[in-house]
Amino acid sequence: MNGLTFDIAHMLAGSLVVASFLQLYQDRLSALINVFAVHAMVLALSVAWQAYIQDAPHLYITAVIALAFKAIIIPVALRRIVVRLGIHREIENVVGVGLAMLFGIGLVALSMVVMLRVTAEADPLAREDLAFALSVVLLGLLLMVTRRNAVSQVIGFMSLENGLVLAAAGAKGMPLVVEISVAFSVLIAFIVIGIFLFRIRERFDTVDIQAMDRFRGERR
Amino acid sequence: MAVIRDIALQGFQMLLVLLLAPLLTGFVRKVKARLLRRQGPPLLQPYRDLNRLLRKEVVLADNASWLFRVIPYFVFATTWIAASLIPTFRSGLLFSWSADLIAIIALLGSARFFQVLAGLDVGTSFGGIGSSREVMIASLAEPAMLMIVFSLALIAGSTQLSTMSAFMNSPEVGLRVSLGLGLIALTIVAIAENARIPVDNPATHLELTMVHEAMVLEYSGRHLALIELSAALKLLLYISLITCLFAPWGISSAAVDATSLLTGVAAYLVKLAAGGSLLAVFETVIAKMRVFRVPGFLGAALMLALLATLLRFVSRSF
Amino acid sequence: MMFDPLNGVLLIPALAACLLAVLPGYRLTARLNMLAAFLTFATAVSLFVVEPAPGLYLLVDDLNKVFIVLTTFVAFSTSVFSASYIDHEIEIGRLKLSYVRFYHAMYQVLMFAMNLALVANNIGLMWVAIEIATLTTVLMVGIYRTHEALEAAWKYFILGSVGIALALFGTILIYMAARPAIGEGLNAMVWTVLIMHAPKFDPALLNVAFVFLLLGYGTKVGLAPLHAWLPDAHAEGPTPISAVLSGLLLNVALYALLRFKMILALNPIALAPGPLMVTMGVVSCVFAAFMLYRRRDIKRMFAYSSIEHMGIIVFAFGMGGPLANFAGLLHMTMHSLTKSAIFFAVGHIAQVKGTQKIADMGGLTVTHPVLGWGLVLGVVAIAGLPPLGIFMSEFLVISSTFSRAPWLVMILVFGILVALGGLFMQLNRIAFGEPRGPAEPAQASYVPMFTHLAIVLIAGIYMPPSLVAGFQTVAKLLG
Amino acid sequence: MVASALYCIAALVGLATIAIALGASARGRVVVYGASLIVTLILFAIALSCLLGHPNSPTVILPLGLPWLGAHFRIDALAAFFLLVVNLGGAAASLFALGYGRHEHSPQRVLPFYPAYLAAMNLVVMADDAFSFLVSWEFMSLTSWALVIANHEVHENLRAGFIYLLMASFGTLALLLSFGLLAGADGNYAFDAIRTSEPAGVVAALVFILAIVGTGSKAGLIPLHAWLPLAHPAAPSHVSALMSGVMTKVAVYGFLRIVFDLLGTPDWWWSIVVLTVGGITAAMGVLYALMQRDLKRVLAYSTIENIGIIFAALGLALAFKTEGLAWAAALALTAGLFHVFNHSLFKSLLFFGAGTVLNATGTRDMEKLGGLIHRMPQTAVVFLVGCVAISALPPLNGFVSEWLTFQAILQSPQLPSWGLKLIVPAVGALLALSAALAAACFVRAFGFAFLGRPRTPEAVGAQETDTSSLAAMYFVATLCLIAGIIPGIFIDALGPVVQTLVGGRMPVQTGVDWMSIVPIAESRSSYNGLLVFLFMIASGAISAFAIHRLASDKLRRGPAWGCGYPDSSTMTQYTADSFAQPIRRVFGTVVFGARETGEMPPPGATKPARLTVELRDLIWDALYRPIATGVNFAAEHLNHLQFLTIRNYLSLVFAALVLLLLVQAIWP
Repeated sequence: MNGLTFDIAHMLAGSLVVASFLQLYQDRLSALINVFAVHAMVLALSVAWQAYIQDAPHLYITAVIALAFKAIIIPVALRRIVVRLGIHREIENVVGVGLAMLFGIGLVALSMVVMLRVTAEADPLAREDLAFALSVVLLGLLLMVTRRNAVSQVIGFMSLENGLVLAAAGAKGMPLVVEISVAFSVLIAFIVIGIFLFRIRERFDTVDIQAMDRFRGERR
Repeated sequence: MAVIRDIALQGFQMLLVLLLAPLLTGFVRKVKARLLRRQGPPLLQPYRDLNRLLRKEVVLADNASWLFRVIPYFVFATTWIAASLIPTFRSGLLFSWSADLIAIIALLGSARFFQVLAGLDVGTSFGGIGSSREVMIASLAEPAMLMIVFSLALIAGSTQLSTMSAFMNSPEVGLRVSLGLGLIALTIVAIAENARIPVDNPATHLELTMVHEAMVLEYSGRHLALIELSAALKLLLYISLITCLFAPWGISSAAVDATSLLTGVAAYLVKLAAGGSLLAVFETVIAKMRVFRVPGFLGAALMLALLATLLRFVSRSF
Repeated sequence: MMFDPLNGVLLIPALAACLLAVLPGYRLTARLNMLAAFLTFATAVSLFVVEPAPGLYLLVDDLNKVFIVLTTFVAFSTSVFSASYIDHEIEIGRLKLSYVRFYHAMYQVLMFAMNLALVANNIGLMWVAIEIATLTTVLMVGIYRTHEALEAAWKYFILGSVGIALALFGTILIYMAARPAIGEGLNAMVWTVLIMHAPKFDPALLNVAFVFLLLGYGTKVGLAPLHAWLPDAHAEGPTPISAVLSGLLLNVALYALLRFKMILALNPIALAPGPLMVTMGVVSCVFAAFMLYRRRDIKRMFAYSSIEHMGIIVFAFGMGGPLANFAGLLHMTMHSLTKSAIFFAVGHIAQVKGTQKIADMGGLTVTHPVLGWGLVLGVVAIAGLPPLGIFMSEFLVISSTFSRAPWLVMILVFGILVALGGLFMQLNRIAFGEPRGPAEPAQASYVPMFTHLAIVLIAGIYMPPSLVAGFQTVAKLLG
Repeated sequence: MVASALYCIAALVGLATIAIALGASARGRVVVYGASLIVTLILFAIALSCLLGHPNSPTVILPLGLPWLGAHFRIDALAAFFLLVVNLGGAAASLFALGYGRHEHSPQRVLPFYPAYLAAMNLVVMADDAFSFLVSWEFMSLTSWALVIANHEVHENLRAGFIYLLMASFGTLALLLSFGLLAGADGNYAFDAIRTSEPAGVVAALVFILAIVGTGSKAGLIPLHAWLPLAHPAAPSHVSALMSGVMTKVAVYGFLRIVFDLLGTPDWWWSIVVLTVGGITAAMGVLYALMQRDLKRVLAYSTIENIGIIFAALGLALAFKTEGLAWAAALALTAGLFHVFNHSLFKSLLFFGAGTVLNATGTRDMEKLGGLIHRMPQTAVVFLVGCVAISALPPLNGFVSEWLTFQAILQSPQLPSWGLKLIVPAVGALLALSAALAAACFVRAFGFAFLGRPRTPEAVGAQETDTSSLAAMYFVATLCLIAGIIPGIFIDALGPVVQTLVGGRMPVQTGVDWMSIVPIAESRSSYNGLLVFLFMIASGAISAFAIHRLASDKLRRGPAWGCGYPDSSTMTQYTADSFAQPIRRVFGTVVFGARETGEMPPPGATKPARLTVELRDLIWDALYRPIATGVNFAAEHLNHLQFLTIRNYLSLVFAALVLLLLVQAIWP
């Protein structure tokens, strides 16, 4: 494992975290979808690079799935949904962008400290991967918490899933069957999201969570 | 032979008690009249009253139940038994161990219980006012009485009247604080129980002040006679109780020959006379209290009795 | 031979699901659903007879044998109940036939997923099974397509999948911890192998992994801070699903957590998971107890009661020790039987009274005696009063742990008492007093409800020795 | 012996299930109550033979209950005595219910639970391991809860049932904790295993506190009594007789079993706790009773008073046992147990009487009764016997147990510790006060229910009740009389029980001539119930005969003297409240914060004067109301957590995750 390959893997994982930060920054929905597409592409690259380093052919399949579905099909489908729902120009953000970014930095620091301290004697690449994966997961969760629109929450959830795929890829030797099933279940999740988005849209004629909050249980 | 003698003595005690009771009441009225510089009714007037009442016809209220007619006999029976159990001229009689001091107080309690019921039976407001006041007084007098019994029993080591009076007669009783407190408390309770002046006026029929009289307002004829007799018996009982406990001279538990019995009876008569006249003096000196001052008066008795029990260890702790 | 019982337990629901997805019409699919559930139950029982050796992907041992039988039995009785319930729902028009088209198929998929989770030897496979179970229940919760149902389903989906994502991260961390000791590849994911090498794992990584697993699967178990989805999912979903959710899915998630607790228990240096689970258990018990008082919806109230009982069970496992663990396992079985019986009763009550609002229903023991007294017996059981089974498990939990942690047990006992107060205050409004709401007799299937309550009653007095032996061996294993 | 008892209990449980089937039919009532009467009589016989014959029969272990332990059942002397009390009360209640049950308006809610309730009480007394003890204990509370809410249309009954079950579960959980400590971590729950492992200092103290809280809440000791006056009147009368007369005694049995039997050597301060709680409960209980207008609530509060007396006697026994004075402890314990027996008798009798009055007039409020002695003569006689017995008046049994308690109090100088020397007389004063007030209370109860003139049309229309109820009442009344007249037999029967608990017993009484009882020594004190009774009868008869023969026996009816008012309406009579007014003024202002505000109309105005009396239950305001408001406050505030948005819930999960990660990061 000479220095160069390590540096490239490190650079790719780092850029994934930067992509998550970019997502936090976007407040317009269409821009958010584009950044998510970038996010998925970087993930596909880093998984492919991991495949190359660990010369584990099955990771290539995961990279291809990630690229095909998450980088292309899902953003396009989301864009079409957003256009049909006519909310592509909507600006919505619950917490100020600055505060969200600060909080994001804190989260990354926390995951660095926790992960590096915990995986002391594992090999450096795996430690790096896990630390970055955890920060992507936490940033994805932060995105979900700070957004009011159902579609942006879905995007937050998908970027959280990307973090997991990165972690799974980083764990050398994780059997293929798990990779596939993970990807597969993510996709089913997306299908369910699609169905729900349409049902919510049809019933609430808006995707804003606030409208839905009025119908919390036992409210009336 | 000894058994017949014991039965005879016990019988004599019961008769003595029965006969002396009206005399005592008459004597107290006589002394009070004399103190007020009045002639007063003759000594034997109570006997004539009883005789008159016994022969008169009983007028029953429409609402009176069978209980109303049974109660006088029950009250008389219990008071008579209680009075005959207290040693007067001689202690240690045949049936004296059948009931100790606590049982005697309880017998008086059941007599009062049924007298209150009689008050309530007819359903007039007089019976109600008398019973409710009697119950209030009893609810303080009885615990005071029991506390007096406790203090004396803790000192004498027994609740059997014969042993207690024997102990009081013996030298080792000594002068004790708790005995003094017990005496004062016992006199207060005696006055309250017998409805004497500060608590209730036996001579008046004024509704607002009546306690004992209000309960028995509806009685007439032979029932009233029995009630009057048991009231007199109760007064005698309390005086003989005070004297047997606090002035036990002349009461001997083994005396069998005629002379010692006679001295016993004579001593007892002197004590009764002294008690009666002290009571008469006390009644003329003091005025009747308002009804709701009585709880304070009896509360003092209860506190004194409780103090007597607690201080029992101070004078001679063993 | 191909068709050994272990594969059967998975194959039958899978095949049934595919079959039912295709068949139209309601009556036929309902009966088929019942038949499939019964067959799975039969194969599950046969697991007791022939116990197959643990394979790379599937495993049967003392712990999950009992739970498979329990899951399939409750699934079968729920299918019987759901046949008459959904039929009635369609009759009164709350559910259109088009909504119900995939209901039975999804029901069988849910059964498949839960059985797979129970028998999975591979921790990744177990995660996938629970993920599928979550997704199917999300769809079923949203079946009524009312505003509240959709909001509840969306909330359940978001919270559920975030939880499952955290659980996946925990699983990956377990794999990372196991890799240096066992080597790469499939072996590092196989539970039986993990158990053998547990002492050699890196303890710090195990602790972080358990944190993620506890938060992940804890969301599915419905522990206090993560419980938000449970009351709404129960209240808005169809009642058979609430019964399955409360009765089975919570147990399956907790079962998964126990599997990982076994690994940590064997590793001496690893920070014992006890204090974490104990605090979350006590917090959820006391929190859910207080939430019972202001509930206006009957199903939401019993959902909170499930959270309370899950708190007690997690507390029992957190405290550890053979007696407390045995009590925890017993409590899981008893709670799932009692809670599903209560939901059967609640389902019929909601249908008969036409509403789920407690304010609009009353005097049930007068208008519908059998249903009313069934609910009373259910509430008495869930409140932990003898002679029903939950009293024995609560007795063991409290008395065995009191000398070790007096203050914590005092708080737990306070929570149980507050919960009992809340339950009976609501029961007084529902079952006794002046009858309110419609009173025409209900045509309902009482059989499943009263069979469950009968089992709980018998278990409260007499426990079959084989079941007890199984639980005791596992209790020692749980540490 | 134990096996046959278990068969009877199984029969009772079977009867309960049958009763569910034939609930509503009239035949059901006769079958259920008749069968439970027979079974309770058999159990009574078994208990008697156990008590008098060979008390320590072998333990029977059934494969039920905890799987590795099984359910242990044993009848030792203590269990035999309480089995006797339970089944005597049960038989009397079943006999009474045969007639009384006819008026029950929803029998299908009472019949199934009644035999189960009896079975549960028997099981509690026979249980010999912690688990079966607690299962039967809580099952007893459960079945009695079901009976309390039998007529659930009345909202107060539902509220009473709710409070009752809450307090009962609180008591059971306290007992559960105490058994948890007794059994230790490895969980050997069998009583004989517990007896061998002596818990030390702090653990024993905690077990004692939990035991007195657990059993006290079921018996009705003062701070934990609030449910009793609500629940007992709400149940049908034969059930409230069982609850007051018998269930509170099972609670006393629980206390005895844990503190005297399982805990071994008591500490010195335990007896002070029991004595003070007992004394205060006695005094407060009867003061509450005096303030009530509802006949059954008066009886419920007087149960609290008698429980106070019993616990005072037990506290005394505990004090003597700590100092090793076995004979004095035996005297105190015999007094306590004899009062347990007596109270179960006359309290059941009084509740039967109250039940018949309720049936005849349809109301329990003393303000609406009166004059029933003319319309229900036999019930009046029997109720009078009950009132005299409970007021501890000589010929009957109430007095004997009170007399024995006072004799035990008088042994206090033997106690070396100064604290006890002073507390025991003070508790004696409280007991004396409560005895006097009890007499006042039951004079009031009998006087305003049966005597005077009927205040309402219902009271005028009352009729005598049926024969089987009367038979039950006569049976219990005669038992009260017998126990009062020849107490020696009962005291000797208690010998083995006292021997097992305090290691000493009272001198044998049957030997003493003339059947009188001598607790310690001839010279100290003795009491002869028979002779006192005979003297009363004799002197009463002689005086009556003499007066009728010698003086006059003429009698005439006339109007009562009402100061000459022509038509005195029944309103002029005293009422229960006005009767208690003096005592309320003396004690009430302190104990209940009693306030009387009378407002007179201005001169010339015709509106009536109005006297309002407001009493506050200080214990309810100080202890129960704050807890209720606290729980409501917490429920109200936590309720907001149900209505958060999805985002807030997500941030909850997020916060939990971040917190735990921080802990991981900081910690080792």
